[in-house]
Amino acid sequence: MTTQGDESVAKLQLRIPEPARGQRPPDRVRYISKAGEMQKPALDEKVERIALMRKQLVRVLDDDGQAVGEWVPDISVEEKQRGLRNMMLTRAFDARLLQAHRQGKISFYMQSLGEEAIACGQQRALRPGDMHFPTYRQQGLLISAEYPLVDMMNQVMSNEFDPLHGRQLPVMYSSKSHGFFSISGNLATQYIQAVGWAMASALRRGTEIASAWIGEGATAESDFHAALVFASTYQAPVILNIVNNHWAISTPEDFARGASATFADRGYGFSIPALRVDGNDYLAVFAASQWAAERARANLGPTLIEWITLRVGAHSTSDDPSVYRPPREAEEFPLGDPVQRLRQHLEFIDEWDADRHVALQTEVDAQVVAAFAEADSHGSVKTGDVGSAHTMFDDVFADVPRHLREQRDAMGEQGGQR
Amino acid sequence: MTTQGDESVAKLQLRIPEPARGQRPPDRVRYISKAGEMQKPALDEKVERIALMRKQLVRVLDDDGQAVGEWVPDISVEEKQRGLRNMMLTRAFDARLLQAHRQGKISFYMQSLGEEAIACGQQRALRPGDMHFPTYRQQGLLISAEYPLVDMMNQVMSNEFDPLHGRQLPVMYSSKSHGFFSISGNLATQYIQAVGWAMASALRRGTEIASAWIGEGATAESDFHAALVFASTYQAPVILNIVNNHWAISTPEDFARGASATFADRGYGFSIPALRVDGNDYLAVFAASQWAAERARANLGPTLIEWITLRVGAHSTSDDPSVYRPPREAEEFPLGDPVQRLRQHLEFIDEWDADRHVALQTEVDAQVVAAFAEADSHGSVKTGDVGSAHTMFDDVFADVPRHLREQRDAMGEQGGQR
Amino acid sequence: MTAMTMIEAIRDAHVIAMERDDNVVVFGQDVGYFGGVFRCTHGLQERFGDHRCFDSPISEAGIVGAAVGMAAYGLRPCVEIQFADYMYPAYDQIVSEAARLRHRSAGDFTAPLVIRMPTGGGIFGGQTHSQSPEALFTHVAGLKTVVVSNPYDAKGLLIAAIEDDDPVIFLEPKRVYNGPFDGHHERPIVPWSKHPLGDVPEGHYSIEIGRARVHREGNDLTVLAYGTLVHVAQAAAEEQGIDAEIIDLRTLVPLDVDAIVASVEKTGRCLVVHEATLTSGYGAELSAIVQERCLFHLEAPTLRVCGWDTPYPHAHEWSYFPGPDRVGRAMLKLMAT
Amino acid sequence: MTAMTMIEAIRDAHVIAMERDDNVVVFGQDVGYFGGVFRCTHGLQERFGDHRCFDSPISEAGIVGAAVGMAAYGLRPCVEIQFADYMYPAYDQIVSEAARLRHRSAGDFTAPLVIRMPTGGGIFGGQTHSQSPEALFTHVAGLKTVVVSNPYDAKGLLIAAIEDDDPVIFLEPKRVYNGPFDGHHERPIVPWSKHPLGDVPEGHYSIEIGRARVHREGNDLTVLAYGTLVHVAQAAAEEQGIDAEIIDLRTLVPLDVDAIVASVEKTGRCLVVHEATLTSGYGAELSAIVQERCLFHLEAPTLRVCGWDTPYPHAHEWSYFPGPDRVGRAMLKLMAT
Ligand SMILES: Cc1ncc(C[n+]2csc(CCOP(=O)(O)OP(=O)(O)O)c2C)c(N)n1
Ligand SMILES: Cc1ncc(C[n+]2csc(CCOP(=O)(O)OP(=O)(O)O)c2C)c(N)n1
Ligand SMILES: [Mg+2]
Ligand SMILES: [Mg+2]
Repeated sequence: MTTQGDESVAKLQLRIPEPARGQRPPDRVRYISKAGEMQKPALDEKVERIALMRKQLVRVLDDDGQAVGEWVPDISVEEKQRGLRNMMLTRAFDARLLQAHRQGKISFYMQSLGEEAIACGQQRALRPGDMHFPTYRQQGLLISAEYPLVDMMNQVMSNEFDPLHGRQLPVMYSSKSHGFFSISGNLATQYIQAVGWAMASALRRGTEIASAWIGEGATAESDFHAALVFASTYQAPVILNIVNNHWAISTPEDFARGASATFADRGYGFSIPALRVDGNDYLAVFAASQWAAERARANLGPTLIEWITLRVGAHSTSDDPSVYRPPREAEEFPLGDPVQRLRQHLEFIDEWDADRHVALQTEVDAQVVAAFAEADSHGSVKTGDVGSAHTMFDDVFADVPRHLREQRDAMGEQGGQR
Repeated sequence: MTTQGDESVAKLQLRIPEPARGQRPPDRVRYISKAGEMQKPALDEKVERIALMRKQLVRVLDDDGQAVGEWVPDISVEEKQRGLRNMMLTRAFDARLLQAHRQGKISFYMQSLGEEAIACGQQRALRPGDMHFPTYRQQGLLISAEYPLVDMMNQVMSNEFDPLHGRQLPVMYSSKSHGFFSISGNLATQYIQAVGWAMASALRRGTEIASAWIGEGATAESDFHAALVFASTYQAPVILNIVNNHWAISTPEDFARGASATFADRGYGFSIPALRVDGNDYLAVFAASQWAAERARANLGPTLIEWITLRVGAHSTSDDPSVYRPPREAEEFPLGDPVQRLRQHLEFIDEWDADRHVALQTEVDAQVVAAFAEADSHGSVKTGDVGSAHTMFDDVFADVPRHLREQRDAMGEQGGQR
Repeated sequence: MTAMTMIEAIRDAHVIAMERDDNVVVFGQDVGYFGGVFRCTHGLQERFGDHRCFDSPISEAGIVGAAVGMAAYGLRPCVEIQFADYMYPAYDQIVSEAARLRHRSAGDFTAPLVIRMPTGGGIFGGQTHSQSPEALFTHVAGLKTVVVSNPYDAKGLLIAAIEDDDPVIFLEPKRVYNGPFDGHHERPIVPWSKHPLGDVPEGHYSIEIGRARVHREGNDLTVLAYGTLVHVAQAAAEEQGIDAEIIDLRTLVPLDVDAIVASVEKTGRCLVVHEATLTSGYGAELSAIVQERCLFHLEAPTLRVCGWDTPYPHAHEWSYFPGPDRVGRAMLKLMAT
Repeated sequence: MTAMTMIEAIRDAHVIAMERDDNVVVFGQDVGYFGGVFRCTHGLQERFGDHRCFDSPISEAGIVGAAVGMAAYGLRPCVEIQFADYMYPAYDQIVSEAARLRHRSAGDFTAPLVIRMPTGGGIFGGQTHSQSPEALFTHVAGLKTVVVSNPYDAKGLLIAAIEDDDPVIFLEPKRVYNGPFDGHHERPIVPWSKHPLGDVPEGHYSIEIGRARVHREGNDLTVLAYGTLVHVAQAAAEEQGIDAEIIDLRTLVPLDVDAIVASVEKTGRCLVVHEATLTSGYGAELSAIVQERCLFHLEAPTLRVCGWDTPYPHAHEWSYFPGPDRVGRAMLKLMAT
């Protein structure tokens, strides 16, 4: 087909979002409200009124670490200290496993550095029995639910004690008892599944709610749309989390967001109330999660939350961000670091100090080191310390059918290996 | 999993949209503006300002048939009369083929009764070289483009002269030369393809734009999302039409729309300017289509248009709406009938009268009858008058590969048939 | 016993499964208020309420994705894809999620769900209302795939599928919904009421998934068939006067290999028939298995009579469909070798 | 001639195709600014500008759907799916649209596009970075399916695929990106620079789609292989001292039946190998064809050595992968029959 046409009109061209290097880190976050500036709507507030706040940002902690405004959550000092501990434990956990990867002990890893407040905070704001449908960057959910670190590490090492029998890529955990749905390697599939789980709870007149997790890049996937359609149509009791850490491997958020102002806007296309929340502000995370959970439990339907944060590290151990990342991005990120900000708050209210912080750091490090020592003693896929290869034939079906029994026999005792 | 929980909270339940019978036809259309009430934004108006009109309805023709307001299109009387003729021709075409189905001459048919203004009006507002990606209910596009009726009928009859060699279900036309993309039986797939075609035009610095068509029910499909993501991200020169005829076979629009106020809202989730337009008002259709086309040609990106109309007939000849349709729906539909309204307007401006209308009706009927007589003379799939079965092996690939040549030979001369 | 069409048998299976287990929920496009475009779920919403049977938006990905989440919660969803030709948008949720959930979570989460879909041509549906995609499921570890050919099996197998703890793809050849179609499209439709397999027991019964059924005993050759082709093969055998043993596989995965081997070892000749396109169809797997397990019993190459490697053409569907003449000619060729 | 890895050969094919035809556009996840997670499109955006090579949102359906529209406009899109395991969301656009457009429009619209995707295991990628879904494409009428095993073929076949007027699925076994991997994962990687097929001509050349390549001549038995398994079969033959004729099919559809028949009639024994799961894999089609066309030349049943019918397990991938020992044992078994 030729492109000849009326010469009076301009030739067309596309907008190809500018590559990462073109973007100044400080401008990364659009529309930053002051702490306490955004009001807290009633649970049953009309979506159109909530929409008027679509460019505001839920923030509780100000620059001095003071908690201000209507969103200040009503939680104890102990709860806050627990949140600090969970975040530091998650960070220490990630650090140890990254080291293990450098040591060649594991095949792959993905950290959540800089995003810890979101998973850790929401886990504490929900209830036992609720179900999270996470991505690979919500290890904070499991850690805050006190899932044994050593079990997580055994999974990452794919050793004999891996609860998943070495079947899954490292970090693809699963724990129904801890409200953590099996992670899929296929992006976005869990988003509509979470809506289905929430629908089931409502179909059976239950009380549990579901929480769906997705990265901002994966919102471009089709299942994100299916989830919003079903959540909006059936008014399912679900929290729709979008973790906007500004990166999808090498592509900036612009590719998934397009021309819209925010990812929260997606919710308004379906009249689903949507909040933008400072994801590095633990108290804001807790408060917003609680608000969304209460709406769901009160049969007021789904809530979408865009969490603003930054993927401080590489996408995974297979990624080299130096090729595409602007320099000093983390340093200049306007929302700071979640651990530091909660610590500052606790110090501001005189419930924390440098000594206690060092002590806690030592404690969580020791806990991680101990857990790793135990996991490491079982070896890893790298040292060939894996369970029997025959287990791969289990759980394909509830019972092992004849053709899989034949294949298991054909594999032979030693399990092949070549 | 048990559904025991804190008894202090209410048991959950879902909103299952009420079935059709529960809905009073007159309430079918939400937010009806008066003719001329809604202002016409500048082509480059900020999307957020256009969004303020999201509950208004672009309407030009008032109850007396007078064209009022900023959206009155600048078109000649002849152009209006041509629009009337195209709509009446489309309606006569549908009527004749429905009759042919009752006569057992064709296997299947889908009419566009009540929706003629949308396809007929937009086709005239766009340019040769532009490409429409239609659904099965936009025959008005082909007819307005003066594609030969007899070729359409040959396709519907799947006879020897069917340009598609009897391969496709009736009404699944294709005509590149008439700006009409091959219709797929799979809903929504064409929506992202239209965006891709528009991207191609821009990638090659062309001037043609694409127009994507979808029914309101099919907006629930995943490809609708892919289309909006790509259109928003790359700012492709495309018109995104949603034909809201209030029905998806037996399900009312609520199932696809969910809790959102309008389908136009979907666009705002992506900051794509979106209009709600009276789809039974030919002048409004022309004006809104022209506005969207000018935006696209001026490199201002995509426009979404929700066309409000009513599927007056059955979904298809396989459907029995009496089971699910509220009585008197068409009679009580608040936006009336597109043919009657344009006729009334032409009469209001003294460019039309009863005699001319009867004459035109006679003319289009005669044209349809003549075309049908010719097509019918070639027989149909029902009379076994089809081309050679061997043609099924052509066009699977550009050249017929060896395995298909072998299968064609194996089929034998008579082409099997049993 | 009651004479039922396959549609009535499927509806009855739903009723019985829903009565026995509150966790069984049914949804899909037009299945609730309307009762399904083929009426297979007619009356369920009225009888069980809109929290047990309801309509869904037009999103196959959403239907299956939501069903996977519901199954993970503890329900047993039985969903309908309006036509098998429209399952592709759900393919990722079927292959990457439903089929793998138990394995990847080591049994922590499971997906006991049934995905029903009408398959096959013969209703002038053209290329998007005629497909038989079974081979796209049999290649996927973790899925059970059932294809039914008659009302008796349809009811027993659907109940078994709903009660099964694994995801089951349940394929319903639409051409046998109302009668045992033998490929003679030019003849009047024979209703199920005139066929022994149209006699369906009342109440609960189930048929084991993984067991084939000898549809017709014979000694000349073995026909491996399922769905509509079972009846086509029978007509072909009778018309050609060939003493064919016709095996209705009923379940493709897991496959009843013993039934196949026993028959082929007896007859020494094997014909594989299906409506889906030939290349990489399930018939290839059957042919491969037969020669792997019975090569030295074979007196002739195993032949495949299948749909051609083209889209299903609207006007020429009877030239595409492997009817009794094509199947019969293959039988004669086999006997001549 | 230049020594190239398969990645460099693929990149070079892109450059040559883009230089010769402005209608060739390249896009996909991370392929533009970054150059692809496997670096196969590295440097293209810099060289040809962001209107010829660009990044896309994470939507496989969108990537292929947009490519179909672009192809209908007249472009020749060559898109990358980051891992074959992630093609499922695009499956509807591939099967229902790209594959059928020419046929359903009687040639009025066509879809000349290439969909590249890395396949296969061996990099500890677990079940979602290891799949070989070729059989899900070979069953679909209207698609050409290519699987490459070395840099020389990769460049010539990718250029041919981009120049082809039909949609081509282009599968790249990631384990041979950097060397002719023979399954001995415990040994150091042999680079392509040490292998004759790593010698790649500069400039434009193309290899006919539909032609197999005799990778190794022999008389004892025939191995039908493609991708990584070509090198595994060679290692197995050498280790077992078996004079195997190894045929690298290169194209699965259309298939080079003559090359297969000629070899099997010569050797009388046939082994089919692939990494994908056994049941309904492409090996079933190959086994069926061999017995249909060569039954009376066969001295033993055609054997299949394939991935097991399970998801690809992360820790046990070397027990899943059909390595030289398993392939070698099958060769010995064939010779013993
Ligand atoms: C269906 C699918 N397509 C592509 C990929 C490859 N992939 C893995 S992670 C990723 C980027 C996701 O970015 P985002 O959603 O923002 O999450 P983040 O990594 O930032 O947490 C991609 C493209 C995949 N896993 N699944
Ligand atoms: C992928 C897919 N799913 C389901 C169908 C079956 N189907 C055909 S038309 C239709 C209803 C479409 O309704 P809508 O989009 O509102 O268009 P309308 O018929 O009202 O013009 C359905 C469900 C299909 N053709 N394709
Ligand atoms: Mg991200
Ligand atoms: Mg509609």
